[in-house]
Parts: sequence; structure tokens; C-alpha cells
Amino acid sequence: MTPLQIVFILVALVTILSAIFVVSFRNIFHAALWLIVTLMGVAIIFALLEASFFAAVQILVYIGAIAIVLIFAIMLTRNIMSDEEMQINRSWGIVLLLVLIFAVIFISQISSSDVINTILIPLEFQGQESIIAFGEGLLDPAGYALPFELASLLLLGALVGGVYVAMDKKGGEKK
Amino acid sequence: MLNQWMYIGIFFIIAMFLPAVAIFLARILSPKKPTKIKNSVYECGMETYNPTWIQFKIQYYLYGLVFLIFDVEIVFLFPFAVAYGKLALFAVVEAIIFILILLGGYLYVWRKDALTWQ
Amino acid sequence: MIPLSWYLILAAVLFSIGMFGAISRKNAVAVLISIELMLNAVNINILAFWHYHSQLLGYTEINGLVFAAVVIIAAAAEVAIGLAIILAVYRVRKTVVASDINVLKG
Amino acid sequence: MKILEFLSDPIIGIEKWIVQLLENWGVAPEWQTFILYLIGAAILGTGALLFTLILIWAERKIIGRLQDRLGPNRIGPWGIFQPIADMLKIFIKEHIIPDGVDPIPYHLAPIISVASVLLLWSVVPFSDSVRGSNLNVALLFILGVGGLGELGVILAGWGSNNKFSMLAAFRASAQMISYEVPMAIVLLAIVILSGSMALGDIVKLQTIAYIFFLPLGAFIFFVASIAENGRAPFDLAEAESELVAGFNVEYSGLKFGMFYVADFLRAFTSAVIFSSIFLGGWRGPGAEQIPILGFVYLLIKTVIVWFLGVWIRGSLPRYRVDQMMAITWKFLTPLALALFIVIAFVAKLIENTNQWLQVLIFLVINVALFVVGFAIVRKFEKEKERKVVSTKKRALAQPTNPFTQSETGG
Repeated sequence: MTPLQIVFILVALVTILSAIFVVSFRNIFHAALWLIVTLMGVAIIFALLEASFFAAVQILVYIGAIAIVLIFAIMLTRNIMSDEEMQINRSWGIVLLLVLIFAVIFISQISSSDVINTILIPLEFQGQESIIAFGEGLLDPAGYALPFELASLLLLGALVGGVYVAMDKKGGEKK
Repeated sequence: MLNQWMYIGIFFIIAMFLPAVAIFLARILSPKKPTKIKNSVYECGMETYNPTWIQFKIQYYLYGLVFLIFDVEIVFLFPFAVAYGKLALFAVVEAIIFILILLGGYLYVWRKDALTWQ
Repeated sequence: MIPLSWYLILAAVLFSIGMFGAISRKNAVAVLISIELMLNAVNINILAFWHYHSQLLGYTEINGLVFAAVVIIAAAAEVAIGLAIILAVYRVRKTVVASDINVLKG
Repeated sequence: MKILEFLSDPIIGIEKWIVQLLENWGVAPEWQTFILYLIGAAILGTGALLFTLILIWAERKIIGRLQDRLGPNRIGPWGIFQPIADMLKIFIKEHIIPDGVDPIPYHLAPIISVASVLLLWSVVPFSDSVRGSNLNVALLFILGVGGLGELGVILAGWGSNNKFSMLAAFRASAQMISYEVPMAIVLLAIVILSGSMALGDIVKLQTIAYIFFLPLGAFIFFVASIAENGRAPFDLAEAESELVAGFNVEYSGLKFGMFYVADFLRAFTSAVIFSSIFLGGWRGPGAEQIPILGFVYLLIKTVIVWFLGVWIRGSLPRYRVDQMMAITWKFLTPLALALFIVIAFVAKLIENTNQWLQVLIFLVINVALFVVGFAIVRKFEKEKERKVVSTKKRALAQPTNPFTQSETGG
């Protein structure tokens, strides 16, 4: 066990535990808070994978934006579902069983393969090297320029659609 | 790179640890004499009614939404900006188109008055 | 130092937890949160394989990075639209329970 | 000679001495770095927290002078021991925990608030050789840590079981997220100039400080950072007349003290970051040969920027909430976007020209954009005024009865 492995196991345990809290807590606000812990754990995993850019993006976009927007939405739809009420469907037992089977298949398949047991060694990339490569690939007309522009269209759709759907219509009851 | 992140990690733990220790010490040192009035919620000097966790207006969500979209957009322009020195003019134009597409959405949101605090 | 399979197992577990939440939670916002968990698990997988490939090739492999970026963009768009729909439904029907939203049912 | 060498760069000297010591004890190289980082982080964190005491004193004194008061003047010469007395008082004050708080968010909020500020210090370069971490995505990290600050505010508001703090927390977080957008766009323009997101590289590359390239960007960044810190004239979240005292009403004792510390330290920290990004951080004559000078330059630049912030805080009246939102969404963000687009386009065209010519062109662009932006805003404001005046029905102040209204947030 190297120190790095111990760090990984600790982070993974925290991530999984908080993910379990996320899906099992009655109070939806607390579930959102545990989601933030999970996202933080995933950010550390990204840092361990040396995807620095995505570790920072995880903190910036997921924790700084998505989680905050989720909390806003939770505040806007509160006190309709009281916390005492059952938070999960009646058939949750079957779902749990199915998911467990799914997970067992996944994990047994993963651990049986040889390729996948490669040890990941630290990459030798220094400084901005990998981000520059990423940026070049993203804007290269022969590479990913089209998906990049399409992503912008997707965001445009999300912006316009989200605002259109969420806004109070004129003449509607003003809350 | 891992070293840099290790420093950040250590710093994060210390940054959480220092205020926690200070508060813990203060808890030990400070007197504890709670009374019912003292512990009541500070609202207008009256008993509050209805639960605190009420709904808020939709405006907050609209700001959050616009912020979220812009944030994601800007974040993926950062690799472009870093690689700027190695890109051709054509790639720069592409990035500008990327922004201009979103600017259309921004104008729409502006016209709909979603950005005005009501 | 860490085997590739550890990352994949973590991603699989996270994905399963997220799937459980997405199928079984009643609250529509909670369903969205669970979907976020699943997307995160996907991203762990993508970036783990990105690291593996870059390690084999010796230079930065960009396909993995672009895929991860697309996942994050999709997640942001999904949250924005999903929450807007939930809020709009809530305004009309006063409910966020996913199974009660059945106006479109034939 | 040895003494001089040590004095010119004391921190590296101490570091070498510790490494020597650890080597003699037979510690493995990885653990040496770990211990060094631990010591460095602990000293920097504690130092920053203790430094806040001086900041609080200085700020109170300056604000006092600006408002024609004396400021603290009782304890010690010029009242310099006032913050220490305050600290002792706040340390032994009772922690009142109101009924019905949500315990985990309530107790976590002050800690997260302080941590979100302290974390920023981990990427600041103090001199050519001394810096925390030359993280290659430092700018994104700075923005992301700002998000943690929002989280602290929301946790405090939610946890306190108080409608006013909840309201204030949501206002504050809406304000913070809104002002993050122009800030991020300006940083994007900076990255175009520097070609690197690491703060260490950005400082090192500034043979000409970036404020000369992007004065408009610096202006936007400065305004946005004041607003993000929630200081006057953008201190809506603490508007006493509307929201009692902001999201931290229910906090007392050192828990309140932590919010206070975070507030004062955040102002100084954003001044440090501003001077690193725009004013060239530790750069100055002779700073590369004698690293200790770098600290001095950084400190001088930071204090100037910080003083500007305090000055603004002491002299400007507070904005209304709708004005504040309009400033960021209808003025700063479009302006920053226009700036970025023009810079991205022009910088490619004049890539190979002389640096001074570049500075000149950029300056002209900035000034032109600023003038055009202001002219457009002025025009719209006038039109709006004309509309208000021309309608026969004047807008009257009509106080509605608060008791008949249903409880909806403001």
C-alpha cells in the first residue's frame, strides 16, 4: 500500500458513503449537501488522475454552479413534500435487487479482465501542456470543432428553453 | 502535478482545521447559560409562525440558470485561451462564433426581462 | 500507483447508487440529483481511460478530455432544463412527485 | 556573505535548513516534501488569520477617518490593541445556539466561510522562488473557491432557522454568482495574453503589467470582486434596514467572529489576487535577484488596492438590489464579453508586432469600449427617465400592508 493508494481508498469510501446518503436521506436539502461532498470526492479523484483541468471544472461547475442551482430549485419547491412522507417508491426493494445484480456483474467483469488491472503511473506532463493540447484539439477543424460549436447550441437551447419554461407568464398569478 | 494538488489538499485540511479548532476552544472557554428567551429565533421580537423554510421567488432560479450556462461556456473557453498562441485565425473565429451563438440566447433572456429584478 | 480497475469499480458503484436513486426516488429534484451522480461516475470512467491511454501513448490523448467536456456540458444543460420543467409543473400542479406528474398519460 | 545571502531569501534558506535536518533524520524524500508542505501551509494559514487582526484595526481606523471620526483610540497607541481586546472578548462570549437550527449546516457554515478565503492563499506567488502551489489551473481554482464561499453563505442561511437570514443568504448568493460571470470573462482575456492559467507564470510573464493591456478588464474585475466580497456599496446582504443583519443574524461568539474574519480577510485576499493578476505581483526592480524584495513589492501593491477598496467602502452609498443586479447583468457582463471578443480577435492580428505597440492598441480598444459602453447606458437611462416622466400616472410610494400579504420571499 503506497500513501497514494490509501488516499484513494479514503476518498473513494467518503464518496460512496455520501452518495448513499444522497439517495437515502429524507430531507432533500441534506441530500443536496451530501451531493456536494460526493462531488468534492470526485474532484479529488480527478486530481489523482492528473486531469487537473477537470478537477477544477468539477469544483467550479458542479459545486459552484450546479449544486447552487439545485439548492435554489429545492427552495422553490419546498414544503410540498413533507419530509415525513415516504421518499422512495413502493417498489424500491426490486430496484435495489436489480441494481445490486447490475453492480455485481459490473465489478466481477471489471476485476476479471487483465488489461484493466494495469497500474496507472504518474504522467510526465508539465504545466499547461495537456491543456494546450486539449484546446488545440477542441478547435481543430479536423478534430472536435463541430462538437464544440454544437455544445454552444446545446447551451443556447438550455438557456432559452429554461428561461422560457421557468418564467412566470404574463397575466398569470403573481406569487 | 500531483505535488501541487497535494499542497492544495493539505492547505484545504488546514484551512478547515484552524477555524474549527478556534471555535472548539471558544466553546470550551465560553459560558453556557441558555434560557428560553435567549434561544428564541431573532425575528421582530415576536414568536415566529410558519416554518422558516419557505419558498422564494423564481427570480433567484433565473439568475442561477443564466449563471450556470455562462459558467459552463466560459470554462470551456479556457483551454482555447491557453492554446491561443498556437492557434490559427480560423480557430479564433470559431471561438468567437461559440460566444456569439450564446450571445443570441443572452439577448433573448434580456428581452424577456429575466435579468431584471422585480 | 493505483490500478485502473479501482477507478472503474468506484465508478461502477457510484453509477449503481445513482441508478437506484434515479429509479426509486419520488421527488423529481432528487431524481435529477441521482442522474448527476451517474454522470459523475461516467466521467470518472472516461478520465481513467484517458489517463490509461495517455500513459500508453506518451502524449496527451484528447478524445477522452473532449468526451468528459461534453458530459459536463450535457449535465449542465440537463440540470437547467430539468429544473425549469420541474418548477413549471410545480407552479401548475403544486407537486414535485415524479409519479404524480401524469397529465400526458393516455 | 552567508548572512546576506540568507537575508535576501530567508524563506528558501529556512526551507533548505529543514530539508537538511530531515535528511539527517533519514526521512524519505516524499515525506520531506509532505512535511515541508504541511509546515508551509500551517504557517501561511495561521499567519493570514492573525494578520486579519491588523487588517480589522487598519480598516476601522481608515473608515473612521473617512467619516470624520477618530476610530478606535483607547487601547494602546492609536488604539492598536483594540482588535486584540475584541478577540479576547469574542473568545469568551457565550455561543447562543437558537432553537430549531439545522445543526450540521449551522456549525459548518463559519468554518467553510473562512476556509474558502484561506484556500485562495495557497496559489498566490509571493516571490520568484516562494509560492504555495504553481497549480496549472490556478485561475479556475480561484473562481471555484469563490463558489465555496457561496456555499458557506447558503449553509448559514439555511441552518439558522430564521427567515431573514435565509432571505439574506439567497440574496447574497444570487449576487455572488452574478458577479462571478464578468470576473471569469476578464480572466479569460488575461489567459489570452499570458497563455497560461498558472498564477506563478502569469506574474512572471508580466514585464509590462497587465493593467496597461486591459485597464477596462481591471476595472470590471475590481468592481466584481468588491461585489463578490459583499462589501459596500454592494453590501445588500447585510442591509440592516431590510434584513436585520444579513445571513449571520443567529450567530454569536466566535462563530460570528469567523464570518467577521472571513469578511475582512476576503477583502485583502482579493486585493492580493488583483495585484498578482494585473499589477505584476512580486515584480519590481531587483526582485529577481533579491527575492525578499518581491514580498515588499507585493505588499505595497496589495495595500494600495486594498486601500482603494476601503476608500470606496467608506464613501459610496449602497445600491438598490435591482440596480445591483442590473449593473452586473446589463453592464459589466456585456462589456466584458465585448472586451473579450475584441481582444481575442485583435491579439491574433497584431501577434508579431512590438510589445509597446500592442499595449497602445489594447489601450485604445479598452478606452473606446469603455466610452461606448457608458454612452449606451447613459442613453438608455435617459430614455427610461423620459418614459417615467411622460406617463401621467407618477410612480407613487404605496406602502402595502405587510400583514395581509402571503409569505413570499423578497
